[in-house]
Amino acid sequence: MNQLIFISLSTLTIVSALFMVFSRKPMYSVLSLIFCFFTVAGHYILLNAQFLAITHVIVYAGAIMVLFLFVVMLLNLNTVADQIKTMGFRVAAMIGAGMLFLVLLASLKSTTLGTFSFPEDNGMGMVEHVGMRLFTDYLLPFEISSILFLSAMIGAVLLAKKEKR
Amino acid sequence: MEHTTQLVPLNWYLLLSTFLFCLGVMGVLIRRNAIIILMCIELMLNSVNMLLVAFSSYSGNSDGQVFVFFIMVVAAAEVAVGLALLVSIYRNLGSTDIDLLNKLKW
Amino acid sequence: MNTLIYTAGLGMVCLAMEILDLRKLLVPVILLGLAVIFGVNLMSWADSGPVIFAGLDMSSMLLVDHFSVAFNGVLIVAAAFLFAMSHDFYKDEQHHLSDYLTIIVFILCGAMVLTSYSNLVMMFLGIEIVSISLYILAGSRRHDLRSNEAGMKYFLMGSFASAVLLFGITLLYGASGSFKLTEIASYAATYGMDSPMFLVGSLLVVCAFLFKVAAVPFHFWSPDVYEGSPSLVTTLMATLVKVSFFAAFYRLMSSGFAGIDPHTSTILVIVAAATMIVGNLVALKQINFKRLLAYSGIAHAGYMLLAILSLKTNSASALLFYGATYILATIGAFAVALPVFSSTGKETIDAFDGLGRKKPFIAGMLTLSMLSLAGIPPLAGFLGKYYIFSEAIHNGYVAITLLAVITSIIGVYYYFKVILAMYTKAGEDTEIQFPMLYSIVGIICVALSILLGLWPGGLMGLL
Amino acid sequence: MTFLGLMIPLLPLLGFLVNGLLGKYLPKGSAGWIGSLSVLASFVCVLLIFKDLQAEQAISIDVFNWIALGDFSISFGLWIDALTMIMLMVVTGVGFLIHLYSIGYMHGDEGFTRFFTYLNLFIFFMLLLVMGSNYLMMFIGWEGVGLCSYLLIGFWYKNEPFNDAAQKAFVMNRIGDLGFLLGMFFILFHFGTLDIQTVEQLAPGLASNGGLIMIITLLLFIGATGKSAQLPLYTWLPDAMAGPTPVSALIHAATMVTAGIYMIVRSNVLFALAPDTLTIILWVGVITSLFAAIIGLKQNDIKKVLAYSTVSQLGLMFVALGLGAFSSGIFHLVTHAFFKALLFLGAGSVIHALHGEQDIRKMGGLKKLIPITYITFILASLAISGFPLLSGFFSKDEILAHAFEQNKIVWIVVAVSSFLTAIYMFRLVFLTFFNNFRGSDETRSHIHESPWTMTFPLVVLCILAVLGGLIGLPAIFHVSHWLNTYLASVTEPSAALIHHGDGISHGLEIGLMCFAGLAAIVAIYLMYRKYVMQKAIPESEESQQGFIKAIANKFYVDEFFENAIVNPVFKLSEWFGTFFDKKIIDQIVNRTATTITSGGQALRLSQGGNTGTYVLAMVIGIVVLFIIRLLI
Repeated sequence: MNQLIFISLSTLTIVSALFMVFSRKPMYSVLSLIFCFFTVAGHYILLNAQFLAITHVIVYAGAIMVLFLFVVMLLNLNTVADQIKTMGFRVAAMIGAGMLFLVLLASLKSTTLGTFSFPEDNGMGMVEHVGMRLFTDYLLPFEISSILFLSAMIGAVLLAKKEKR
Repeated sequence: MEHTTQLVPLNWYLLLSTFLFCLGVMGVLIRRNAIIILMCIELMLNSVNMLLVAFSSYSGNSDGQVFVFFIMVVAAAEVAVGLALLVSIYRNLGSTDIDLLNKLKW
Repeated sequence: MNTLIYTAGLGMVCLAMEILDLRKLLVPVILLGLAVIFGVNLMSWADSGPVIFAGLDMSSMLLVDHFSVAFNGVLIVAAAFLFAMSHDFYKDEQHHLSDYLTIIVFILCGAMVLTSYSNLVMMFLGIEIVSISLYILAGSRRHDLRSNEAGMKYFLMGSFASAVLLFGITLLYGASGSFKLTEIASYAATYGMDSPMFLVGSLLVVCAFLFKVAAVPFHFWSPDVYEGSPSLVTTLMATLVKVSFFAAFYRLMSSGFAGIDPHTSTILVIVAAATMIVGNLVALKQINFKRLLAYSGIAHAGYMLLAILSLKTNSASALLFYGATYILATIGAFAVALPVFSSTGKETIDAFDGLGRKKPFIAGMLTLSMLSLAGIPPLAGFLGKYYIFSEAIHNGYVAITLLAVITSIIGVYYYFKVILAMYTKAGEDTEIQFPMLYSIVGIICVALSILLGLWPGGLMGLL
Repeated sequence: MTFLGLMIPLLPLLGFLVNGLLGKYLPKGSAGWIGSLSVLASFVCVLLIFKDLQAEQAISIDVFNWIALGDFSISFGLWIDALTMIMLMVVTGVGFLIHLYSIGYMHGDEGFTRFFTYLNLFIFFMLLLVMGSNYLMMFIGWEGVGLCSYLLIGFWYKNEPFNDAAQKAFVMNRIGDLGFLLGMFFILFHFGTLDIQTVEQLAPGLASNGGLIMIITLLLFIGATGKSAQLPLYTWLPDAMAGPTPVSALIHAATMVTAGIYMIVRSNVLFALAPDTLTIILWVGVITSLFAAIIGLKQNDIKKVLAYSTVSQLGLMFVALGLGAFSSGIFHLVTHAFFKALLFLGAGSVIHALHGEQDIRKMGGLKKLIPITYITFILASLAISGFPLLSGFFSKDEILAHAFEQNKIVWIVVAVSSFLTAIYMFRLVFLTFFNNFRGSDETRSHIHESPWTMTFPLVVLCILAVLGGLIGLPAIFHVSHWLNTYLASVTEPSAALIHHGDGISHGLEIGLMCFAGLAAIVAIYLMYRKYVMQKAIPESEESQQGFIKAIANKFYVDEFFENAIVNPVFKLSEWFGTFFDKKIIDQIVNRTATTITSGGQALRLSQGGNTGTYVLAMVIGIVVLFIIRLLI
């Protein structure tokens, strides 16, 4: 049962990802990536990471992808199809990425991880538990990430704000 | 009861993530539109996230899940900065094609 | 720990000053703040207690040890030089001054995280704070397409490298079940060589670091980004950021991977060799000064990789010494180059033509900085090289050290190109404006280069 | 005495700092005097030390402990012993005279202050080189003099790109430096110290490790060939003549180029332990001395002749070292510094008088117009040619005697090259000073003797060039050889290691001396016939035929001489000069340089500016690293 769910969900993930990568229209890419992210959220639920799944949907599908969509619309990229690279380069790129995949597989193939059942809901993925971890053990990185946000915020404003002249 | 059907090898997640990661790599390589490249990088990050969660559930250790939050934080910041850069380039160049960005070379 | 908190606080102060419209005071206040932070940092040298943050023990996240304190000290000094130069560099961009300076302060925060992390989460956050802020700064000349291009290229490749880094971290986590360096190290010591996930993960993380420090074949971003970025940002990337990444790399290898296994060492030897060769050879043909220093930075990364290879002996102080001398020489060079660029409007080597006649003193500073980069005794750069090379030989890396000696001899040629341009060519009669702060920074850097070259005592063997 | 020792290098440094930093604010022209007086003061310090220091004594000044790393430490130290004293006297003494001369020579040049700044810096580094107590200190000086040398060669370059010649000089010196640096590394890791005295003491203990010592000495010798312009790294020296003439005198004749010889004598025990290296040194020296002498025969630029002559004489010094006669090498170094500096300064005086003309075909008849220059120049030429009883006669004879004793073939070749020395020197002298002036009348009317600041050094150097031989009178004069005795404390440890013959008998020695003196006189006479009596002028290559015809109807002896010896030799000279020198050596060096730079260029083009390509390179890089990892 779980295997079936996993396989069907994964198929959806892979297909939508493929569509995202190969679609010539930016708009389609964005939409298929959003779909892809939803399937990833499905995986999270399967893996008992409920809070993460919700956050994922909110942050990725809700915020990040909307931002993408917004930019695509703003820059009017939805009307024109993308230029593609030369044939030679695309072949080289596919070989390169394919090689990477093969090499990673070859290196990882002897991994002995075994199988596992999706665990009983032990509350690990619930907001209480994750929140506790985040505000005790991970308090410092949590605070430090605010620096990152501040910096990114200043930067985004600095870069994208229209100059008053 | 359904013990046998519940088994999903962790290797499958490893395989799926590796595949998605390499797909993202390929996307970065073959696309010319900076937005799509950015999206492909997001795909790579998501494949990583998924693997982290899988490892986390597998070992019953929630560190992996917490890390995913930090990755999300960083991804959001990255996207904000990236899109801001993109807009500023679009204003100057009228395009988001990265192959047109080759003034700096040699 | 306090060092980091105070630095972050300094960033907040900068933002507050923007609101209060106190831009004029910004640079002095930051310099003052850095002086305080330097003092705080010094005090934590003797303090080896656990890191307490908000009443919680954060030692598994951040570890303040001699290594981090020493590197933080160097980084704070480097940052102080950069801020001093920023006063004149951003003269025409007053309305954005506080933005730029705040971001640089945050980069310093990120760099401090990188020198003292004890958890991969912190390492990742440190890298991203530094990188994302740099993407912004690289592209900060919004109306200059070259700056845009630099920002975009750096951003795309940097994010790609971050993804690789994350994949590596994930596999490390999958193998060892933890993000803590200590646990990873004990895992590595027990099973490291037999676990494919661990091996793949560590190699991916190493690749990501090689990208960040601009080692061949992951160096391609650096010349383009260095050239296109505003010159002060180039200085920042070439000095503070590069050294902090090396510190992080060293920390990861020494306390995360429990030393260096023979496979990784072979790979690093190959990469270091390629880096030295490519960096030095390509630099021979450069005409743009910033690009030249980018390749010089690549070559120096090759030498610094030797320190990472030499983990068996305690090569941290060699790395520290080398990093410090490299920072001093590079900032010294840029302190001369920045005003020359803005006066002549050129960023090529021939911008320096005739500087030896027009401004002998300034030209002398650049000459000494170049000689230090080239590794000519008795300047500090020579001792740095000597120190790292001797560590490498003690670790048995004879062939690569010989290659390093040979390439560094080749490298002298392009540094001399700059010197000869100043002394043996007559340039145009453009008046070179040389603001006071630049000369002060230059003088201090060059004086320290000479002092460290003659009396290395304090810094050598510190760790 | 420690204080005086410290002042020796510090005074020129002070001069450099004053001129370099305050030059703008000082009255015009004072830079020359500041520069000269600082070197003079340094010379006085040297003399004061010399007065008190016994030959076998040495002063060791550890300024401070420089590098302390693990087991070994390197001190920032100076070392003054007999050998250092000799070098110090040459460097500061001749250096002062050349500084003084430059005041007149560079008068009115826009870079007057800059010139003296560089010159003082050069003296400082040269002093560090000879006083350094360890190889690292020597290396500092070594690099420093190199830097000053480039700055001074390029002194008059304006907007021309720094051309092939300078690049060549640079590349050749880099190869040399690489040798030195690697040699130093090997010393450090096998002796555990860089202190020269310690290494010299430890070396015999490591004698069983002959291969290692041979590698070290060979690497050091490569360093020496670069600095001292020996085959195959010599062609930069003639090109370095582009610099102002006092520079050629100071750097490219008297001091810097002898650094290689100094370095080998300094480490004489090390070299004595590697007989194979000594043999290599011997033959490199022999070939270089002959080769450069032959090329010198056909040069028409007054400074180029002197440059090739310098190369040849340096070769002779290496012959002495190769024979294990270290003090003879130093003896010739000293006398050579006197007469070659004098020759260059004289040439400078000629060039000064002719407003920059350097082509000897356009000179002639200058002896009455610039008499002081003429007299000093001719005495220097006699000295270098080995005219009896002048300084060069004794120093050369000593080397010849050693050669005769050990290897007759070497003796023959060296004798031939010293015969050729007399030939090209007197070809130069007669073409320059005799007969009638061949330049334009306008130039002639402006010819005048140089000011006293220029002639005074000429006279002093001339006295030294004539009497310099007194420091090394051979035993047949029934006096002790002062220099040998003085240097004994330095060379003694190695003397035991080298097998010397029993020495040659006094009769034979007198015979050899007479032979050499006679050869010089014959050469001078031959040149006198050709260039003064027959008024021959070297023509450009096309009219060579006519030139041969013009002298065909002279004495049979002449004809024979011309056709059988002079023409072939001159042809050979031309061939060496154009073909070997320019085609082979330069080509090899330039090829190496271009191969390296074109490698750089090719790699540079891989940086095409396309982000996609960069990322692809990264991906491939990761893949390759993984494959390496999987395979090993």
